[in-house]
Amino acid sequence: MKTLYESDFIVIRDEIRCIRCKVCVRQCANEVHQYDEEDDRVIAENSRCVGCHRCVTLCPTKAITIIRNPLDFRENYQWTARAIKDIYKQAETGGILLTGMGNDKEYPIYWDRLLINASQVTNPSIDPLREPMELKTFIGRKPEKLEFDNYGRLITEIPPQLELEVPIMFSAMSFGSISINACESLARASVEVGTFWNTGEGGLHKKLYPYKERAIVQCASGRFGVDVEYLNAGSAIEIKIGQGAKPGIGGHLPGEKVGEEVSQTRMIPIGTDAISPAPHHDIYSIEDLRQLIYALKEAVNYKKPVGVKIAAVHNVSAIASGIARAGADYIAIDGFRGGTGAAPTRIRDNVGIPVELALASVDTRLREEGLRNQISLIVGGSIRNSADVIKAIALGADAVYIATSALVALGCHLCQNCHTGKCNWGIATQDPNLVKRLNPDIGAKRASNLLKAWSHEIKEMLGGMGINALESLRGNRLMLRGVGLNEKELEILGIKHAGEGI
Amino acid sequence: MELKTKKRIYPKEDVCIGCHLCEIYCILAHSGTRDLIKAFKKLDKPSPRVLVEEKDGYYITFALQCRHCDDPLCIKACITGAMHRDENTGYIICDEERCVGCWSCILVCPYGAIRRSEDGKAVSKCDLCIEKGNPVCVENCPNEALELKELEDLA
Amino acid sequence: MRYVIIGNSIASAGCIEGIRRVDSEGEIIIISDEPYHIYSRPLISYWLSKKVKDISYRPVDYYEKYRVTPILGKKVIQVDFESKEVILENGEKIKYDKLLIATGGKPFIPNIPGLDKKNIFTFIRFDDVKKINEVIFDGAKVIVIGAGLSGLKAVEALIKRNCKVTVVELAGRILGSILDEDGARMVQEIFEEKGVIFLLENSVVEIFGEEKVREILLKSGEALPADILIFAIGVVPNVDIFRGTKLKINRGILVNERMETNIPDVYSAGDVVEALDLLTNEDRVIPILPNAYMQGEIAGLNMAGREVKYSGSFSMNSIGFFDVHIMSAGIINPPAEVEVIKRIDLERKIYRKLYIRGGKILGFMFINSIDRTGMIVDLIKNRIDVSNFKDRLLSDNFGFLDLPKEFRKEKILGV
Amino acid sequence: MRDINIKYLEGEVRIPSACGLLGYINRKGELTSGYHIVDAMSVMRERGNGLGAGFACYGLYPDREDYYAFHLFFEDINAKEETSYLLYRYLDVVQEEKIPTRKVRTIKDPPIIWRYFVKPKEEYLEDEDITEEDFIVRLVMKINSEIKGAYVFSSGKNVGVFKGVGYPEDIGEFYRLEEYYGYTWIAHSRFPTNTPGWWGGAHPFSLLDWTVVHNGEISSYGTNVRYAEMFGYKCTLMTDTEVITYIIDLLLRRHRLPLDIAIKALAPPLYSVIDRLDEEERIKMKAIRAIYQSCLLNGPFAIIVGFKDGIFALNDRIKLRPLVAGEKGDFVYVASEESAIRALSPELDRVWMPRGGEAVVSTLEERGVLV
Repeated sequence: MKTLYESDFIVIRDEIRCIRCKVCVRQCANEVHQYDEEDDRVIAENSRCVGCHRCVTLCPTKAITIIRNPLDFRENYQWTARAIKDIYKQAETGGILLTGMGNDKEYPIYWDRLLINASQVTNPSIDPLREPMELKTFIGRKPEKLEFDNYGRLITEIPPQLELEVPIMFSAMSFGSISINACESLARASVEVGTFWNTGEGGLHKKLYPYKERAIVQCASGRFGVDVEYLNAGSAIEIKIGQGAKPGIGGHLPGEKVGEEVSQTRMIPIGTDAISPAPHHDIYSIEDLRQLIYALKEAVNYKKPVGVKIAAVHNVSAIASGIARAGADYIAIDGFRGGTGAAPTRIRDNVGIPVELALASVDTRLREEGLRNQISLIVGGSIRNSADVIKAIALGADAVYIATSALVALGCHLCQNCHTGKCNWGIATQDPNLVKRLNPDIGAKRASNLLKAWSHEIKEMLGGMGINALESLRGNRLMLRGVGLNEKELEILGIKHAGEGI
Repeated sequence: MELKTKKRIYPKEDVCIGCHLCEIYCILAHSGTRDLIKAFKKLDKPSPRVLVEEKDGYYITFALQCRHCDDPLCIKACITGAMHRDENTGYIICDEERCVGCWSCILVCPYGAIRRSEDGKAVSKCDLCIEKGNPVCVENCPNEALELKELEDLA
Repeated sequence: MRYVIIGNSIASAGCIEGIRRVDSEGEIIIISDEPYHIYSRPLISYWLSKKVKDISYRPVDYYEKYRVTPILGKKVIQVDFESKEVILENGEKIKYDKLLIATGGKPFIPNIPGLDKKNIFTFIRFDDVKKINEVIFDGAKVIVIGAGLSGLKAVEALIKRNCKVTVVELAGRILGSILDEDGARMVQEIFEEKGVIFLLENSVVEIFGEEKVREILLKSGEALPADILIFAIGVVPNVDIFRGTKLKINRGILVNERMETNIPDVYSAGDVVEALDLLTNEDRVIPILPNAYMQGEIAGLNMAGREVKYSGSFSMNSIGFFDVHIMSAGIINPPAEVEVIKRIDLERKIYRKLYIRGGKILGFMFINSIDRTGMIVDLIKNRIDVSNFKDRLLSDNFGFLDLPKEFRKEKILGV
Repeated sequence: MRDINIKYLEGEVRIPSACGLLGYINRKGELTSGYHIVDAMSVMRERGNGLGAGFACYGLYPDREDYYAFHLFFEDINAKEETSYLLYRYLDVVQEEKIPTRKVRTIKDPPIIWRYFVKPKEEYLEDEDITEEDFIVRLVMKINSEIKGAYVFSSGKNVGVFKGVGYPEDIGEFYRLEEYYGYTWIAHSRFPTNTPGWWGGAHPFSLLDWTVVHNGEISSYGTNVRYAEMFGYKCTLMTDTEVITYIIDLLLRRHRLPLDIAIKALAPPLYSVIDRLDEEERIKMKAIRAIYQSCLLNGPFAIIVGFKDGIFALNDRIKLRPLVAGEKGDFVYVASEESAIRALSPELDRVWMPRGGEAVVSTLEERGVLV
């Protein structure tokens, strides 16, 4: 069938600058660039271009640029080019539209409507270059109070905690959805910086065992790679109920991506589809979740925190409260902008709620119920920079999860084609030719640099607020003001509008 | 008098992406210009002194330059004395003026790291960019798949 | 400590450089009957063809830099091993503590009537080409006896100097020491395209002329007019002055692994010695340049007191005629049971042929497909089993990726 | 009572302020007149601006030491009547009276200031299965948040707070403090950036026997408040002093933490210090920081806290506000400035600057340290 879908991008090559070195030809897994021997020219097949910029970045003479196809449809507020093109695609394939990464629609980004406070005169700001500035964070269940004996010795037994040097962890991304080199990069960065990475539902590859002390091992609905050794390998266990990018649906790693390594790590036969069901088939209610939480705690002899990850949905605060009461050590809330290796476009773009609102309402709800202090709260799914981290913590999070930001640090250009497995940056692929493009030495450095850079910025901002330990920002919503938000939004976020005093 | 190379480049095949940029920058470095476009338009464009090994249907690639051996057979086999060890750096350098193109060095180099120049007149081999200081292949590898190691214990 | 070296060529350079790696103090004396600064014999054909002007093997300041005292243009007539003295033709005696005999090879000339005529040359030394250069002229009819390596290098130079060249070869094919019949034919065609006439399975029986050569008579009965006659049949070890002494000589001087002769403190290296052929496991003369250097170096190191062993070698050659390049190594005329793999492209004049026995390469000959041949030589040297990738050996771009991963990694990362 | 020029009152906005602090204890329990501390406060006039001052005295009601002494401000008689109704309903009131004052020129429009000596009625405690203290706290919160124009500013046993809008010496004069005798005295002079005119906003802030004076503006206020609120405290005043008091009440009374541990929760050691401790201490300190993370008082402060058995003074971890301590015989003094201590006792045995986060604790000898 002839496609009506015109290419999204156009490759522009400066013929004077092009030296026919063919780096672009070799580097494009989508086979956009082809060398024509007869004319001694490199030509481009625009329709295959996903706009990942691999060729642009590697072209030694900077001869290539890629622009959006300027081809316009007749202007129509209702029928945007994207709406029309989506219909063409579906008319041609008869299938669900698939995409990668997070929701890119123009919903409000609340992070950008929040402003941070700073000290002036009555309270000195603190210079992080000269004064200590503490970001250490503990994730895990906390007793309501401590008890000591007559000699001042601690009697209370503290449940297992994850000790973070920065309040930022790498969110779950499975080996399978991302490459082993991407996993290794994040794992090594976690070790270097003193935070944690998350296996996702991909099992723990033997190459990653050296970094297991810094791993959170996930147990999701497919139970891939889960056995007692796996559960005991990590420092915490995360039960994944939902994912922000695709709340309510499961996952699907196509058989062609299940090579020998993935097969061994996930403990499934080579070439079989790895299907994570939408629900856990042993969790049909909150008491079932409680059973799983305690089954896992039992499996690790109560030595590791067991957390629960959920997608931010309408009733998230009540669900979170239930999870807290079910005995989880932490709750991870994944917002609707959270990324994914593959999701149906319609679900990604329309299901779930912004994590900022989810976080504010969960924190408030847990406080109302007197539970907040007992359970840790992690949020993810849209954290782009250190200011987002600060805002999340001020709204009430203990720590944040980052995934898209981490991948961008590794080289991701947000081309949203993860689901094709042809990631030119060696991230979302299992093709050994592509995987090796991500040098884990470089990846680990880039990822740890990102965390270090954010830490510096967080310290600067904390210092500006006159705070020298991150815990004093946690839930300190007085440090935030809203701009351009309506009464209801301010109420849910629990903050005042900019211009209102203390 | 015992002289060995002070530096050597080691390839990392696990992360070589087969882009051939090492070759491209090697050409530039030995072209006598500082501009890639100019270098490639030159009629006497030099041939690269680094070789990217690749094989159809096989995912491993790596780039190989002269190993600047401690026991260099190329020097011993050279019929003109063109192939010699630089006294300051210990690098093995071919004096292209003196080379007559007998290719005895190619016959004995166990690494296949010596090539014939584009015009077939003389040997073209890695000089570790002796004039520039640092090898451009290492500096321009986008994935750090080439590692320049400084070697200790030089006699 | 005084080191004395007889001979001033490749093995001598190896020896000097070997000594100086260990001993920067000792005195080195080098003696040669040739009056020239150390030069490279293979370069004489390039000099004759005017491709090079300078045939020096090492820079002009070489002796100075390595603190070598050269005694040039003086012939050694005897060595007194008892009193450890080298005796020159002028009667001068030079004491040595360690002696290297690197007298090389001397041309072999068959005993033919008429050898006393002028314009009859050999093709070994600088003096040979200097003399040829004096008598050569455009259109000169030159007959080269011997279609071996040096003979054909002479032919190439002569063609470049616009001579009309005929080659007389006793054997049935040219380059018999490095090529088989198919390969030889291929190369012969290249010469023939340049106008060279080959007379195979033939030889010179008599030389005619008054003062100078005018005509030669072939074994076939044919007579050929000739302005110049060049004998390039081969070389034999130059051991004449040692015949009848205590020095043990077979075809060449016999040495142990340290390049030491049977006489204490006397070493020998280069084309004059017999050394281990790795492929046949027999001692024989392998008169190739890399061997000369390596043996000289081993000798030098041992002379200066460092214990180093020569691991043996095998024959190998890289040679080019016009723009055709040939490389071969190892056994060229193998016994029958050997496995043969080959690739011939007559049109592009590409030839790749290898002999394999028990998984190991015994020898090869490549024409016009010579890049990275050293890797194959290395496979022979290290006796690597190539059974799993032998087909790849025929490819122009054979490389490390064709080798077993462990071998590749060790090779590249292990240096 | 509310001046028309005054725009904001405590409880409506947070009002940053700077302050002068002074406190002392006689470890033998010997009583001293309020005259001394009122006099000494005058040397720190610079630290206040006449918009608030106050005193706390321990040991002043020996005859009524088993009763909670409620000090109240009433804006009008209606508020007093409404409050009285509540007090008499839930408490046994053994005595009530106007707190004696004297006319002072600079003290304008004082509210009705009254005190009650009370005890919870047994039947309520039994019915609700609640401790006496919690019952008192709940009642104080109820009055302060629900009865318009009434405010309980002192509610402990054998402790009394006297405070108002004015300079310390004028407030002392007003309340006739030279007539009271106590073993511990604490005083405060305030420099608010706004112009609050409400007497309840002055320091000390008090709940049960806790009296707190404070110099600073803690950056962790939002965190501390939301934590305290989880435990039922209502931060109606929006002052740091208020939330500090509640957190101290929570840690020491309700969680029964040893005093030194509670102090560590308020101003914990840096992790760089914790990492150097031996394992047992390290685990303990990390636990304190992890579990009581929201109690950390961050930003500049110096506080003096009075309680039944003694006082403690504490600086923030990096000592952003002044605090000095002195000792003379059985007296231990703490103040913002040494001059104030010298005004009380010119010849001191010892004067020192406590380090950031290191508390000065002094208790009555006969009662020993709280455990």
